[in-house]
Amino acid sequence: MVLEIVVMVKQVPDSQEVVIDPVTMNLNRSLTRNVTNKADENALEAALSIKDKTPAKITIVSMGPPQTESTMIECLARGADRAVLVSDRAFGGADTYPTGLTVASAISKLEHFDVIIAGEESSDSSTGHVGPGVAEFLGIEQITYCSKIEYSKGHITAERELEDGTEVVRCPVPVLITMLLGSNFPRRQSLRRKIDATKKGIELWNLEKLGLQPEWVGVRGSPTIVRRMQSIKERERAGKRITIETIPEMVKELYEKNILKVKK
Amino acid sequence: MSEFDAIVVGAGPAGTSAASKMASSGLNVLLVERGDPPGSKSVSGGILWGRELSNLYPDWEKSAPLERFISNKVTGFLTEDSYVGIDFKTKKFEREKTGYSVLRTRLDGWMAKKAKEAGATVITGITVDGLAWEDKKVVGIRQADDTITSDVVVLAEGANPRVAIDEGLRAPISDKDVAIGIKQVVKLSEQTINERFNLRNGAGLAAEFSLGFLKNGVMAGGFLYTNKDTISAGVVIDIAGLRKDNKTYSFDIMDQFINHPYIAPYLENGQLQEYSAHLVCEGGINYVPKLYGNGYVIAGDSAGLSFSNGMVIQGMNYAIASGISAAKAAVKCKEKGHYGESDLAYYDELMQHSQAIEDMRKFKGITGVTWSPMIHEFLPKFAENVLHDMFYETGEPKKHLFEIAMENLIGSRYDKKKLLLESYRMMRKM
Amino acid sequence: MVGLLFAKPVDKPEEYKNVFVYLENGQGKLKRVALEMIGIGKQLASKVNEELVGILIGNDIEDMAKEAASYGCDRVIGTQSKDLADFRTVPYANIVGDIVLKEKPNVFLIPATRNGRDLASRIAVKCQAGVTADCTELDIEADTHILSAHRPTYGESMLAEILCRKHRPQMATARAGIFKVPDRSGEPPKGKIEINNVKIDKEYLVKEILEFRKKEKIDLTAAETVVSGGLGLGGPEGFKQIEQLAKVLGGEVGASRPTADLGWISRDHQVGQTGTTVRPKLYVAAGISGKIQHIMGMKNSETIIAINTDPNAEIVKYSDYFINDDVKKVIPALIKALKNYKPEAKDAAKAEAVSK
Amino acid sequence: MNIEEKLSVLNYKTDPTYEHITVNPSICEVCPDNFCTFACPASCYKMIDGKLNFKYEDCVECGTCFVACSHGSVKWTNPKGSQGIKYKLG
Repeated sequence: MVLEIVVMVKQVPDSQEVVIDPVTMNLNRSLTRNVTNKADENALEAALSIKDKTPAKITIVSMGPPQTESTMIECLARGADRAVLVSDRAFGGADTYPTGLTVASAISKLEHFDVIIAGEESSDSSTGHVGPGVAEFLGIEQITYCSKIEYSKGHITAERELEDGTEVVRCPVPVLITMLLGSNFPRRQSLRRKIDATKKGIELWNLEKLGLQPEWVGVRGSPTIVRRMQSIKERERAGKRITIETIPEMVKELYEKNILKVKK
Repeated sequence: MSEFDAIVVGAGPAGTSAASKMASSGLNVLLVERGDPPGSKSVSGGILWGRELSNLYPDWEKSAPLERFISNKVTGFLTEDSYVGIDFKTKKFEREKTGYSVLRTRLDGWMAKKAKEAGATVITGITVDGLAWEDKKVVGIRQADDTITSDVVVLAEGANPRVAIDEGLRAPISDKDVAIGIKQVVKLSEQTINERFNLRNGAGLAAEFSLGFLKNGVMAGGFLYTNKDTISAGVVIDIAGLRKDNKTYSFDIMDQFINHPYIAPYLENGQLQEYSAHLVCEGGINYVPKLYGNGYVIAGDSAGLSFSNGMVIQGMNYAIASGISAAKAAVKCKEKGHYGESDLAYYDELMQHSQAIEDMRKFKGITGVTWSPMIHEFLPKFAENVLHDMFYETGEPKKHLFEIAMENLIGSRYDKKKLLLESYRMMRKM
Repeated sequence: MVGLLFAKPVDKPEEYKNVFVYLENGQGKLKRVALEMIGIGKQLASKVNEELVGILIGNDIEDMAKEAASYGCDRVIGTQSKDLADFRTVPYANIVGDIVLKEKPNVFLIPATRNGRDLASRIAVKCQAGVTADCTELDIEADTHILSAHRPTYGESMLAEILCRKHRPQMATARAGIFKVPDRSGEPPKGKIEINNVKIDKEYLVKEILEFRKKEKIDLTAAETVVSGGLGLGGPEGFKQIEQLAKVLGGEVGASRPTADLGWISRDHQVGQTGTTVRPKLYVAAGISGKIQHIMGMKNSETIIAINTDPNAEIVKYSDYFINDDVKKVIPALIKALKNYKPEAKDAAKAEAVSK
Repeated sequence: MNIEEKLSVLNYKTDPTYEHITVNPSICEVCPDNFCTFACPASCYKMIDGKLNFKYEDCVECGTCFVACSHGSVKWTNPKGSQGIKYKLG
């Protein structure tokens, strides 16, 4: 029997290219290109390294607009076996709740799954809520913020990185894992695989295929709404010019303002 | 049976043109580009002369991501304190609109999309490791442990053609063949650019300078191209001169150029968006390798197809032309069902009669002029001195221009006879 | 399978009352962030004249419950079992979910820590309610009792105000280190403490915690002074100077992202959007140009000194003091000035008074 | 703006598993000119305490060093996949 692994991926604006227009304070989308969410690449790599040792099949599931295909073909070129893109106008504008619902619904439509792996969070919205949401919808345990995972005999052993330490956890499948950004180095794409994937294309599933109600998903199914956006007002700072010669004066000022304290 | 009729390595202007032309002629084409998306590894000096492109896409001016059409051409000399230049503007440029400033990530992306629409399989983000050979014939490409086969491989890798060099299809690059190109793209508002350069309605400026302020035989040219809401400013540095000096940093020349008293005001308060560098083919016709062989052709910068006489610089249009010619040859081979060396010689035949090779042949030896102390040292200083003496009010009796020129010539440390010869040579070659 | 429940608006939002907070604990102690939740929770509850209720799960939790009450919880609902000593998602989520469904709070806050985030959206799904992640500002409208949750977005340059009008409870995860820890009341706590001893069904205990390795690492968030280096240092050797200065100032060493990318220094020193967010009393940015990613991680520092050769560098706008010179020259001069500083008599007296 | 600061505006996808350019230290040790340090537009080659220090992470993939080094020390390949410099304008 092969281990069925699902990897959740998302296409996001390249975080290194996110340019904020200094005048409008909005995202300058003309300069921002879409890439695979980095932590999701780590999730796929974690899946592939399980597949290196254990017979496994990896299915990529993503929710997003049709151009997400390029991300999914990339995943296939790295070694995934199947790619399902859940795409429908009705899914647009979803917050984390309906996103989790939609992805979980797609996963539940697959014949079988043992392990679901996602990135810790997406770089564009940084909530980290979709993975656990999916686990809840599917009623399975989860191990979040993993730096390392291993599969053996129906169990995942993982290292979770918490604020104050590392937790070593063992859990039987089915389980959902979220991998930390940078927890591994994603393997390269194979030209051969990429040609095959490009020719074959990916599977597109829409709302009807999932059998969800339109008012459950997308913006209509989202409990939270954005009331307004405002630019974060910066405190004006003096930017007082100091030269090598006037450094002692600055130091004196720092002590006088009690920013530095005299040690006794 | 090969998997593809043709594989193109590199999705720049040459590669995408070749792929598009072959695919639209019914060939099964694979285009492989290491940058993802296409153009993310590309750098260009800036001006696309688009006549060649209209052979491929007649309506290219409507859909290609163009920045500004060139209405204003400047050629000038910069010395430490001065600027002397020819500033040419004509409404004719505005009516004809053949030259456009472009940014390559946008242009290459558009051209790759066009190739895909024509039916080519476009793969990005993968580096081709080398060629696959069988009986001294190129039968495809290698990547990791895989071989992908094709009847012909079009090598369009750009100015640093790793596959062509590693496979021995062209000589490694020497100081004479290339120059170091460095560019900074600076963000300013469209309005500010219009005001600073006196431009309207999408018009743009292309300016090239000889950097006469450099010392110790270091030679470089500078350029300014206006884009929609950015300015591309850069330098092209002669490697031989830099090597001889061995004290000047290439990136400092870039800095000196943009901080020159007559360049800096154009860029003032601009925000640096990108710093980039790229080799610029300068070798002329001598640097062009054998363009074809058994199962392969070489196109664009990989084949050294570029031209500069100091006032006119061309590269992307040659690349497009060579890509189209390579495609034509491949299509002919497909019809014959044979892709041998003698069949692909048709590409060479097309190229030998192309504007690219004819220009390059005609201007053979031009680099001796463009990279001469005459252009980079003597002329800038001479022009500065003559104009200074002419315009400067000393309170003494006025002199004829000829008198001033002769005084400055005599005052200079150059051999007069040699200068005369040099000027003659320059006129002839330019 | 819980089932694919959609987010369901509630019919009578007025039935949902009080502010609930999740009291995160670890190794048998209330975490500081739990107190921060009490602080902001109390603030919201008082504004609408409602109670603040803490949810506490663990083993042997009585002392923690008392502590929570002493910091201001009007009520603490505790659940304990030896099987709950370690955080485990499914049993924790089930217990918290049951409490929330039964108690019908209007607002429920969970810290945006790793375990908090692990839990939050599972509770939201159980309650068919929304959750706003990683909030840095929270307020409540006195008349409508609608929670106004603010969270940074677009590389932290924008603040989004997010509401959840129709679903209850209104859930949010709140960022650690932002909200104030309230004062502890001197007298015995007035808050009501309920502790339920429960037995956890084995089927919910599939996840085993095999080991916990406590981290001995630098803690940039707690440092009063951070001295960070950027590409302007010119190479990994530049961090030696940064270390020296940090030592003189009694602070920690930070770094910009590119220096960590280049391996000049380890990743745990990285300050910025993708690294650690710091807000020390004094931040020194040496040779850092100030890309937005970095600015986001340090701009709330009390005082910022920037050292840079470029007078137009972005960091200048964010600096209180700007030293326009080479880091290699500035740092030794700064160290010398710090070592040479002799407070004048009255300053010394003032400093003493302050430290008392 | 110094060169380090200019480079800091660039988007790199550094490949920690593959150095696309390598130098031969035994050649560089006896190099009479260190021309690479002057030629490289990204200042990837630096003399530090009399020794050549090369870092591939800042490389903008122009190929200059391959031409500049006349002693055969520089081995130049393309980065694998789309790793390395990622221009947003070009």
